[in-house]
Amino acid sequence: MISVMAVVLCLLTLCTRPILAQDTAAAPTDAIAPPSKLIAKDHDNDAGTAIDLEWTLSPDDQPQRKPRVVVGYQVFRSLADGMERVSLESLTPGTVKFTDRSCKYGAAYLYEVVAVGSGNRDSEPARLAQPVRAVRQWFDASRVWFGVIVLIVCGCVIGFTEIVKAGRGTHVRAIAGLKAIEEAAGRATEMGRPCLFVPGLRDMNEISTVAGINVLSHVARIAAEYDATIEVPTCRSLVMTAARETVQAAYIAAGRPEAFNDDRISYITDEQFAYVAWMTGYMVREKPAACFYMGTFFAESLILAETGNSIGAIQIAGTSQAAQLPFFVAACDYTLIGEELFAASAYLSGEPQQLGSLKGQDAGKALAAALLIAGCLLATETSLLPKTTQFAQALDYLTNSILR
Amino acid sequence: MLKSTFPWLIVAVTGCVMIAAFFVPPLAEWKNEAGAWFEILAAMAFVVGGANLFAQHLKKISARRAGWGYSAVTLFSFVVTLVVGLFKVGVIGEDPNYPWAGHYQAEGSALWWLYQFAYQPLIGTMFALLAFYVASAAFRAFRAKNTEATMLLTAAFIVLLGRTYAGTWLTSAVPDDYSALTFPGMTAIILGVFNTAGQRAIMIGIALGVAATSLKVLLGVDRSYLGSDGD
Amino acid sequence: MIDLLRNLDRRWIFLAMLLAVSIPILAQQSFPERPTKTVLDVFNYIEGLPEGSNILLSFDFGPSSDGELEPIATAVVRHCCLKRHKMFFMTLYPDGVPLPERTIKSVIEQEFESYNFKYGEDYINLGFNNAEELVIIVMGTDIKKMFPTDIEKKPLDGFPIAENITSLEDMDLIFTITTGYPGMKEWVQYGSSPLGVKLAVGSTAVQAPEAYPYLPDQMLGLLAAIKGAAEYEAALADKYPAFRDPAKNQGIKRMAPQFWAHLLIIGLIVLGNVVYFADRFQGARR
Amino acid sequence: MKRETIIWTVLFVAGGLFLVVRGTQSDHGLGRQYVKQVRVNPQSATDLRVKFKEAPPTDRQAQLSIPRTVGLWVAAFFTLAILSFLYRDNIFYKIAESVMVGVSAAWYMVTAGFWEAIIPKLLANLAPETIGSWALPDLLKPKPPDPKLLSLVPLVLGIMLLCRLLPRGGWIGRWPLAFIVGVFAGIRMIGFLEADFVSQIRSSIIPLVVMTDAGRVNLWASLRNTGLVFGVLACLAYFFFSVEHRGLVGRLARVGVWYLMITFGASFAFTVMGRIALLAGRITFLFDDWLWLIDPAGKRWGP
Repeated sequence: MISVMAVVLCLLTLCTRPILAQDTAAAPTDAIAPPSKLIAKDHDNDAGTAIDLEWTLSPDDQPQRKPRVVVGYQVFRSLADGMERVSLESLTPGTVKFTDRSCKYGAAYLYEVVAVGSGNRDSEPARLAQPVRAVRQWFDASRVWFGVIVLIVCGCVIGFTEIVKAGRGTHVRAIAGLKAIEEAAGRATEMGRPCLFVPGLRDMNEISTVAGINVLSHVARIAAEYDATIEVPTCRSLVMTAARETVQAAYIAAGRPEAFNDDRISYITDEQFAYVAWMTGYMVREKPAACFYMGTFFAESLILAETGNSIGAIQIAGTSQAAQLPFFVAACDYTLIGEELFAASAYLSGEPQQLGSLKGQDAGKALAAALLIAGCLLATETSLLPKTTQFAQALDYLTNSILR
Repeated sequence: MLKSTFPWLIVAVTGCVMIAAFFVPPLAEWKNEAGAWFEILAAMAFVVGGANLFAQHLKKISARRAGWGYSAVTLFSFVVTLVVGLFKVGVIGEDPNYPWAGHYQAEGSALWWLYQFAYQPLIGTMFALLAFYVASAAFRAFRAKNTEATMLLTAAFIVLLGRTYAGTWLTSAVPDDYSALTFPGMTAIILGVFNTAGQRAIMIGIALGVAATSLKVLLGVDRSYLGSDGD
Repeated sequence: MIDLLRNLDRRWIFLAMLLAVSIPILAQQSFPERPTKTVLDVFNYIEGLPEGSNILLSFDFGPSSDGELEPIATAVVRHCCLKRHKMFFMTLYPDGVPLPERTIKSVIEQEFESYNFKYGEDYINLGFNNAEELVIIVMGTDIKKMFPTDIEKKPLDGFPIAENITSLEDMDLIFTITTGYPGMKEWVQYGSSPLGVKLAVGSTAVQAPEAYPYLPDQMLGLLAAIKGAAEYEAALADKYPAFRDPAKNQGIKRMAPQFWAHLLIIGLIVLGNVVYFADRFQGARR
Repeated sequence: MKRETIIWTVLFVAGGLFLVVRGTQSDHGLGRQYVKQVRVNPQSATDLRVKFKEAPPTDRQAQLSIPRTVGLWVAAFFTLAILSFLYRDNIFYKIAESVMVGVSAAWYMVTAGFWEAIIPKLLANLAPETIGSWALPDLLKPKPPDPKLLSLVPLVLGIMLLCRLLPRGGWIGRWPLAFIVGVFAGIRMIGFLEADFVSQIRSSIIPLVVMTDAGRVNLWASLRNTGLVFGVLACLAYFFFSVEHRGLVGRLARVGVWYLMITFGASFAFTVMGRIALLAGRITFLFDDWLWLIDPAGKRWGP
């Protein structure tokens, strides 16, 4: 089928060419000069599915000539044997580059670029002399430096974990909100009221939800030890599944597996505000003594925190959503700001390998600060001494290669 | 072994493949495939959530626990929405040969009605409650108790004024050379310098927190979400 | 007096807020607007693009943020219509599916009826895909992989508008109207940042401060909520006098309740501090 | 009767009277919705089915739509029911809350779950011909695609997830959970480090002293840049976990907290704006679409 079409196409081209030629012969001044020097290269750092094309503009493609003689370029592609010729893309005048991202790996292609004139007059095509093949790279060389940064950050986390495990440098500063968790669970027990734990609005594909669930495991354990009830409404089925596993494991670890009740960890609805409506209703009716908000929160943060405030609950919040932090800061007793949420589980566990990861994070911040200071000094030098090219080069390498 | 250790192996292997996919172009495709799978998994998880919702409310109704009437309302609206949505009640498809091919939410269908006249006003109004809570929080929580609170308060004050006509009007007498001293000008400085610096530091911190937490997940240091080995 | 304020029932504050918003709406008041740089950057870019440029409009919000974002969508789609750009609508929010439809109906089909835009040629609604940011990641290399069909499940290849489109890089502008996740941040992370495609954002007010760090490298400009919409409407009215009609400028109109409610909140902050300092003063005297 | 009850009774009666008077005594009455009939396939000679489309009352073919008018009043009721929570928890709010939970949970199952994912992305991959001839006729054009057996993997994982519903063997549901957490731990680690860590450092690399084209120091821009870079460093210092906030670090961290507080203040103020817009939207709905007190967009015959 395709080959028949190709033959028809070829015939059509053969038929139309002479007519065009006659036209141009009749009015030679109207002929459009073709683009030239068409080069094709493999596109770097991909899976072998793209080819870069470059050419020199048609001499008739001049922006100052009005009306414009060349209104664009058209790229054609065929297999090395000339079959399966397809029109790829119409490009605007002045374009000298194009990346064909629809190649099949392993196939050899021929390309043509035609300058398109007004009234559908096309120039002769610029053709490729040799067929070109896309090559597959097994490593994305443009991401080497990024890989190094990933290795440094991960290496620091692992390295410091080992150091702390060996018993050195276990000191970390206190975070007020985390100390308050135990107190809050204790108060709930005294008052005979439940604790509410909200693991946020997002699914298990979000790391802050995972961090929230990790905190839940500690809160649930404290609650189990104090014999306080813990209620975990979720807005994703998968989070409910994970939360049930977590709380059950915490009850087992606290030695009270019989006290675990599945029904307390329930799925409400996926819809943000319906979920919130349920929770505010729950809060004013059941009046939990302690509310924990740990995970990703959006606009509902203030509804939750204000309702919690109006019923006099102790509230501890932690979120990675910078936009919601002001509301938690304004209406909750304690707020874990950004990174502190991810650190919370390590703090609460008190295990050396977890505390080590905190030191690793600190090393990452030190790296960020060092890069930032070095970069700013280079940028300042470049600004002060515009004639000294070494600084500009170093700055360029830092921003465009290392921090690409 | 199958209950806790094997799942962790799945975590470690899939996670490492995804990291590798970023650096190895031929693997990049896998990232897309895994994403498509997540989509399907999340869709199937709805059944787990829905079944839980159904069971919880049914239990409450049959035990005649306090507020069981509202549970009945929830259950009723849940089942009605589910039925009209799954059976495309009131949907008129373009092609009469394919009555099931119409859009599930075409104008005039039952699901469309529920969306338009129940879902949307309910959600929208719930969200609008925030306007009231913002006002009460402003009154109660924004007090100049210490330096930090004063900073928060002042910044909020300036931006509030700077983002309305009132701010423009109050400082309209300030000459253009000193535009930084107008409320919109100060708002721009707060946003451009202080807010940008704060946001960037928070973002850098969160990125590190995410990286460390992901790493702990991959290494199996913290796997409470997978439960314990005893079922 | 101070005693009264100290024990003020918050429901009085609620009532004050209700009145501050309702009365200007009933009175249909409005104030003049002047576009600021972040809005003008977007306006001038869309204005400067050649006719028929490809613009991806991603409505990444649900009905909950509709009150804030709908005027942005209307203003920008209007501008695209005036410039006869090719518009690709999509959404990453499951409950946002009807929203592009509504804007298409009210702006492209009704307001610009005389322009005779054709579905599939001048604009298309790709619909919804629930793979969240993966939609963006995959669209970076292959749009049709994420959206093989339009919203009615008709193959994209059958539409002329989709002929020259493979990846996000073929878009002259991505305009996302966003409220949270997935939205602005994901479009920056996986769209504009790695690919270098121009990205403009219409955001809810709460997201706006998060957007500033991305300006101007990773993001062309920003329309922040109603204020952004009002400024865009003002920019549009400056250039096209037909849009000075107040009935068309919902954003500008909605700024009046904003104005009074802001004053109320400022007043409440002041009042709260009066109570606080009065208490401290009394405490010091005792 | 308690004073509160009396006040509320009076308010309800007054509101009801207002609706009755406005509905019967004014020229145009209260909220109604109009539709007009259109052919489903205007070109077809055989397919004579019709459907209804929303139309402005000014349209000559417009006719009153009972279901949509009822819907409008239901929507108004729900709007007021939610607002009533501000006074206190009450029966109307509880009804609205219950409806909201039920409708939205089912809504997500139907749309994001069934019609948008399971049908087109799972079943259509596994059995394209069957699904095509049932609900997705365009899938069959020009010819049905080959089944993609790779989609069996998520199907199996999904079935494992459903094992949670069984009385025993629920632990098998941990496998798909592990798959999701693993995949996204990998993707997020790279994504956040690239876009938030590296990119934000790069964006913050700016000259601390800015020169004008004339070779003079631009004091204003220099101050801005220095303030910005210093702020980032100070806030980073605040986040350090392993160093006690004392001495130099302590002072730096304190400045960092100030920066953070200003950031939060600005965010708060910004948000105020958005929240008011939302309320304005709902109130406009009540005044405009329901009570027909105002007509800002000129879509009817005016107030």
